[in-house]
Amino acid sequence: MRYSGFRVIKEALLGQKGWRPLWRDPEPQPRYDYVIVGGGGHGLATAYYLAKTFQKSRIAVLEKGWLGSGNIGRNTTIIRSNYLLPGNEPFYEFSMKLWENLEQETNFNSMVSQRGIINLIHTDAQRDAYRRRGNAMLFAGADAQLLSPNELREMVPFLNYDNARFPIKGGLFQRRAGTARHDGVAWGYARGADMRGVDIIQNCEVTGMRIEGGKVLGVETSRGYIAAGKVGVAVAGSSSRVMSMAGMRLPVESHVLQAFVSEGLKPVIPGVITFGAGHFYVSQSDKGGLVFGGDIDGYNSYAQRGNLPVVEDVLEGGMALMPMIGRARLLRSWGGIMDMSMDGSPIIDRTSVDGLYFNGGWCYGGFKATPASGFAFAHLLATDRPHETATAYRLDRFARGYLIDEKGVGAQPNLH
Amino acid sequence: MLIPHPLLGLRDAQEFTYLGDASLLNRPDASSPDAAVAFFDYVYLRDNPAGVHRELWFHEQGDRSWLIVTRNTLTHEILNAELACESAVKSEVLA
Amino acid sequence: MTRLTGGVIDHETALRFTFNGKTYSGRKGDTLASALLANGVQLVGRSFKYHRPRGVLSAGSEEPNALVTLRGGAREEPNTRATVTELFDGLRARSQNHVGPLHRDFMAVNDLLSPLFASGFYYKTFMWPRAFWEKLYEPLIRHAAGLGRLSGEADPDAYDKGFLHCDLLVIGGGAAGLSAALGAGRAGVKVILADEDFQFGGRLLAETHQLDGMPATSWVTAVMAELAGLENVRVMPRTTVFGTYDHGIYGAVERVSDHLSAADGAVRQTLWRITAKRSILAAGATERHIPFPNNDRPGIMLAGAMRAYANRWAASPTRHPSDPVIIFTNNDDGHRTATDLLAKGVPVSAVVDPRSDAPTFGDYELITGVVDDTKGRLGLTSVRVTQNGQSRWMPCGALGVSGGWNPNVHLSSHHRSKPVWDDALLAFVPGKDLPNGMIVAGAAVGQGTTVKALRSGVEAAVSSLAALGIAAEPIDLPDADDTAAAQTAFWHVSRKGRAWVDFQNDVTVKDIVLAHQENMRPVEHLKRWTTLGMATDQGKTSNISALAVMAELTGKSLPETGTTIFRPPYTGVTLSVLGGGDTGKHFRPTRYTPTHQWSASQGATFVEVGAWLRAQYFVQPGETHWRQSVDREVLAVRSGVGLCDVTTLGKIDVQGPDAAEFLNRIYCNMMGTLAVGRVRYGVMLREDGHAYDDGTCARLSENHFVVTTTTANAAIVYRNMEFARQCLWPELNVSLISTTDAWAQIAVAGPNSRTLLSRVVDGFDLSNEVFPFMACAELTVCGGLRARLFRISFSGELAYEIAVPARYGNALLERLAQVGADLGATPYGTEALGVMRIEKGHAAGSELNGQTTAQMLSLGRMVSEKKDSIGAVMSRREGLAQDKRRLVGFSPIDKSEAIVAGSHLFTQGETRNTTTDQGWITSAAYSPHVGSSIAIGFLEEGDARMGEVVIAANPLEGREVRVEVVSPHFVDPEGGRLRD
Amino acid sequence: MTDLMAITALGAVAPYEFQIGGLVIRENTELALASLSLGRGQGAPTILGTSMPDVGQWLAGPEVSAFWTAPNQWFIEGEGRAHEDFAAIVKAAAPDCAVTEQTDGWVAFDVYSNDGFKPLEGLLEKLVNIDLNGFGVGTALRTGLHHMSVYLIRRSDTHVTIMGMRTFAAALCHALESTAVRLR
Repeated sequence: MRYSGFRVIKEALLGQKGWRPLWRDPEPQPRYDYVIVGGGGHGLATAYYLAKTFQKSRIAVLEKGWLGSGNIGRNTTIIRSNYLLPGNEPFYEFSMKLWENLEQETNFNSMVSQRGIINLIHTDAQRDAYRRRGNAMLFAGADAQLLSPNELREMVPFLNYDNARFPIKGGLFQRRAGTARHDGVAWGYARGADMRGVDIIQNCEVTGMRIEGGKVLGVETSRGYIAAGKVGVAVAGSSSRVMSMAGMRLPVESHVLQAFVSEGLKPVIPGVITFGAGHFYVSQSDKGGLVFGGDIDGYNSYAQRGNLPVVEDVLEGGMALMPMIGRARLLRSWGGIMDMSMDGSPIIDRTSVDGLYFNGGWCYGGFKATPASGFAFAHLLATDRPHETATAYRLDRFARGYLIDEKGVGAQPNLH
Repeated sequence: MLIPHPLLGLRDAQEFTYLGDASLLNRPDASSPDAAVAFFDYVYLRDNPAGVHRELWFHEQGDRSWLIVTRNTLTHEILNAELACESAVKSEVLA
Repeated sequence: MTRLTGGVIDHETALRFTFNGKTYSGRKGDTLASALLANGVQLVGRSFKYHRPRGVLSAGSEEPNALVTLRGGAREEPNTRATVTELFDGLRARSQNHVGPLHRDFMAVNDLLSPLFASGFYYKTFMWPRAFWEKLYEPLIRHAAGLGRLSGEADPDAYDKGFLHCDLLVIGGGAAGLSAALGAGRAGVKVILADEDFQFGGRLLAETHQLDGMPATSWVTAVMAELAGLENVRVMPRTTVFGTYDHGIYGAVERVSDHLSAADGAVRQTLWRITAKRSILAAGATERHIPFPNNDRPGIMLAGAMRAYANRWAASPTRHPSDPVIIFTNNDDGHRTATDLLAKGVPVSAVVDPRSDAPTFGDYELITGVVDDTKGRLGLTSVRVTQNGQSRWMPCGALGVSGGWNPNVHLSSHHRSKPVWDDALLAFVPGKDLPNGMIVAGAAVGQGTTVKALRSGVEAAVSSLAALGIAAEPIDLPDADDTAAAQTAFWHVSRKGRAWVDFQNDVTVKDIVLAHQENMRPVEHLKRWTTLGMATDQGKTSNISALAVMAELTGKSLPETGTTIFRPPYTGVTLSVLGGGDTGKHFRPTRYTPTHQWSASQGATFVEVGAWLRAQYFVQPGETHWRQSVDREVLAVRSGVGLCDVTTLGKIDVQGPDAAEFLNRIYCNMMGTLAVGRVRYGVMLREDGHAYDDGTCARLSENHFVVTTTTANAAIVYRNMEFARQCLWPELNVSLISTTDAWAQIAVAGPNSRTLLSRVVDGFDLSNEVFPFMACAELTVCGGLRARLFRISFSGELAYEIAVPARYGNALLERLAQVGADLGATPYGTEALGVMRIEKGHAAGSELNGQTTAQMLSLGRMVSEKKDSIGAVMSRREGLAQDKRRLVGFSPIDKSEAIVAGSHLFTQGETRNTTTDQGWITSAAYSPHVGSSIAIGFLEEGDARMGEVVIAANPLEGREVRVEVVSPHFVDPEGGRLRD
Repeated sequence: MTDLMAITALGAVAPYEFQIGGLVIRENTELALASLSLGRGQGAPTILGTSMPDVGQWLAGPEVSAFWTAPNQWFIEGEGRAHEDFAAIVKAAAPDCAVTEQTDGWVAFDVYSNDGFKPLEGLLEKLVNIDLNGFGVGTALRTGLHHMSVYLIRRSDTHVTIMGMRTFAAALCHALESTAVRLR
């Protein structure tokens, strides 16, 4: 079924009787060529591109809960490609280009909205660092703009310019960045994959891996054993748990990141704003809620909930930056579990087990990577070669010393 | 969270700075032939358990003791806390 | 007016307020909602999507409809629930989310188009043409979205935060909470009793039950009086406990002055972090409604709320006193509203109850059937009642609906404990694995009758205290006259037409049917697809009804269909109060250098450097551009002598017999061999082999070193050294303590520095022979002031750093400037410091950014092979050891051009992209010494490319400069000056 | 004696003093401080007649007082001795210990109540997240306050000393004063 405005009008007149399920609920087959573990954004996108772009079939996505229940369903929806390092920037720019065509690609309105992102500059040194980054973005084919204080004031007049502890001296602006409707992304990929024959199996938890002679044969699940030609794991947040079933330890820790939304308000904030001197970033959803977040709580956690100090830290930053939001109310907070990697950058690679592939370590930046991550992982699964924009995301880079450390804080995951 | 400091009793976790897995106590011998592998393991690889986790907290806004806290990462329940220096000395004696 | 008699309001004290510009009168003790109802105002707002007219639904914080914008100007407060807004004299409120007047909202056209706006419709359209999304469709959606509006002005009010510790926190001050607090309070433990309401009593205030033959309010008054007299009990009205956090920590907001006409600068709200050894959740229950067609009109209200308005606030729900009220209920409790209203003289024409065995409790018509349609666009006029297939329209001014009560389990499930279904109660109750130390009591755990609630509160208190090892005496409880209310499962009325489930977000039964049809069946998919439960009320009145409808569609039981996990906050929390109140300059503390006062008097401009405020440059008369000041300061240092406060560098005192060995392991280079009275430059690596800090280390005596860190890393180095001392090498006998703040340290740099210093030291020989480059000493200055002197140089000139106790720093700097006037003594700031270190090729924060190896800084040889040190092993990994980027200098070919930091480096003639990128400019400055712009930066194989011309490209600002690769030492590359 | 003029941590000539309600906040510029650490295997010394207090305690002695700061570490206080070389005096009394000058590392605000502990409690509960039930007379602890690190010493029922890092003095002073003002 193709979605369109015409169809919406037709169904409105016909009492909505014609809408079909977005996806099936198939019973698991005994064997697939490709088993993707994890029905989140990355897993679903991987399955979608495997089927669509790489023309593979006999693909299953196994999801422990309901599809999209992981971090794709609990994030702050920001998309951007404003990275510094050569290992990262081309990949995220590839992702941005996929975002820009996502609705047409999947025939599902994921509400990709390019309203821009501003990273605020508070010191001269920060301006130098952002100039380096902005130029790196341009050289990778992305867009970037250095905003003067006046340009910034014109664009976002409501910031605390005149009584700030850390003066606002400009910003690095990426116009093509913005937000997307997070659930819509998962649903668009899921529906697209399902239409191409991918079996999306919900409530199917992987409980073990069958590995013989260094080769993966299949996965044990809560719904029985499923044999697989290749197994791709995309379960960020639970990577260590799942990969330990294959006897692997990862350069990853799981941490909780809280995010917040305010009650609905008439539009006040145009794009995404990131406070460079505190832990705060914010955008406003199409429904009117201010969507914001800050730093991770900082301790290992699988609990999907955080604590008050970070709530206060985030709002201290928010109020310092834009005191006009003060009389709005916090509506809801939630916590997601992040795969915090040892250099702050992701991993998309084969593993030491033949036929077992790993995608993870996305830290708190996995959402924006969803299309490219899915595409690159599908590429790797289909061709056994890394996608050209993801060649740096090797698992052995830690042992060999080719780190992709954007923040320069070293092997301490909670600092990335 | 509240950290049960072995000397000072329950103290707010905000007084502490978190580091990570207590395996960081076991710094490998740099002179051994497999030092490169051992250090890679030490610096980068983590068990990252969903459950009981022994981890290092620094009482930075307090008595500046490094603590080993045993905490469940699924529930955040804290099972134990001890001074890292005592544990470090102990393991040395045992070794 | 539909004001009744009685209640717990003060009929004698009238309060004037305005709603949508019209002035009304309320009473002290009213909420805005009760005052509006008492004035016959039913229409108070519009729904989110369809802009349907809406009235007050509830009498509490679960309210989805009656959201208003309160106050005006910078104090304007959107989305405020009229049902919990305590009335004060002069209150101003207006309705939200309409275009044109409230009674004639132009956006109501959406209601006519509602078939187009079925759940999820926007995922299926607005995709063509692509460019129209951001330009047309989305702006339209965004414009329509949202409820209230922010004023756009900074919140002018004061906020506070604080921390409370107690043995027992009682959340909720109804029957269960009061008896729990009383039981625990009498036992002498530290108790906090918090309630979101401004009056304690909970539902006791809303009911007519008697306790020991007296009105329940009399008991409440007596209990509150006793609690007020107990030193160990803290009673906190207007305090919402909004979140349960780990280890017995609760977030709470106290609305300190929100209920006052003029706050007079008093704190508006306080954020309390409450640490409780035990807690009792006695948050009561929330009534649910029954979806039926057109169930959303103003005048349709929860039956329990209707009762509360009549009993507590003496307000009738109708517009006119003669308008008849009808009750639609599936349980006995709904009938109580009928009897209570009748007792207050409000006409009740019927109670409609689908139960065949429904009893009657009073003089009203009992209709065994359902309400299945309503009329009255801006306020209810009639309802259709269907009995045995026969329908009739009955005039009706207000309809009370009761579908049963849901325990308020929210705070018990913030740790992701799943509520469990209770078949008898037809509701979810708190599950297992409650937050540690929490007991749930009263209606929140289904013990809803007054007798049970009182008893369960006391039992919870006794159990809580027992867990603390304290025996509590049981307390006498009054007898209550209420009995449990019987009910039968009845979830919604299946009829043609839209039956609202979520009032605010306009989610109807049809939307749930459609979600089911489209396979959005898991409850989280249902919520996300339809936006059910996502409004400001977080589905408090809608979630269970929706689950029931979905359960019916899937043929599963309600608990199988699922529940939702509740997350903080319980109700909306003002962002300002979470921010703590310090929004401006006090957002973070500022550190001042010891010489701030004198510097300010000398025209210093200050700059934020981390937490510090440092002198950036000193503007002298006639200087109109900062470069003039900086150039003058640089030249003054290079030709005379300059003075700069460098206190911000971290200083760590390292003492003990093993101090030398300890520092050998901390620094990548040898430090243990340092002679007493000498200083050495050192680099520290992280364990991953990257350089993270550098500085000097001075040996004051055999067992006493002073480590200097960079400003940015002072705390981190100190922490890491403690880690090494306590965790890695506890066998080493060494102690550490920071002395950063204790000493004011001043750099005295330039060819005249020795002469200048000789004028302040107390007979200390500064000659090159006695006190050469990299010497240090403890001495006295200015007539006996103890000081430390280090002969080190960041500028490349003959230079010293002198440290004195911090309180004397300001005076010492002034003295040096005075006695050095003839030598050209000039204070300089961070800009000149930066220029000179670039001229000298010293790495600073832009180079030591955490991504750098010692090799890149051409300091690779410093990493000693003779010993182990932090990071040594990992620094030898292929990726680090073979990194060919080197820190080099750059000089523009056209000397008039400026090199800009952040430019990327490319080989001439090469295309420019990520793969051809050769490095970048880390730091750049105008060098008055060289007479042109200079820069340093990392370049691939930079050390082998001296003399090559490369491109420093800065397309971000549309600029590129041809630069020559040169040595990074632009001044005195041989280092003769600093050794003379 | 040097002829250089010392200034307070707030950059003033005279110590800060502020009075509101039942509270007086007074900067103590005359308090000398030195840290003392034991080497491995050393026993705690007695300094000028004051023995080293137990974990979390403050102890006043005949000439100096002391409070526990860390395992095997104390701060020794010399009231009215800020202008002496206090570290040298302490070092002389405990030559085997690591002693470090701390007088100018800290700013000390004495907060007094003229109405029992209640007003102090009201102030402290707005500033520090400690259980005041366990903060009896003779207690010393370190905690966070408005993103700063402070020592708190309960010297008597109505007297608490709050010590912060000297360069943060203005921010600490602001926190104390503005909180006290908001108590009203």
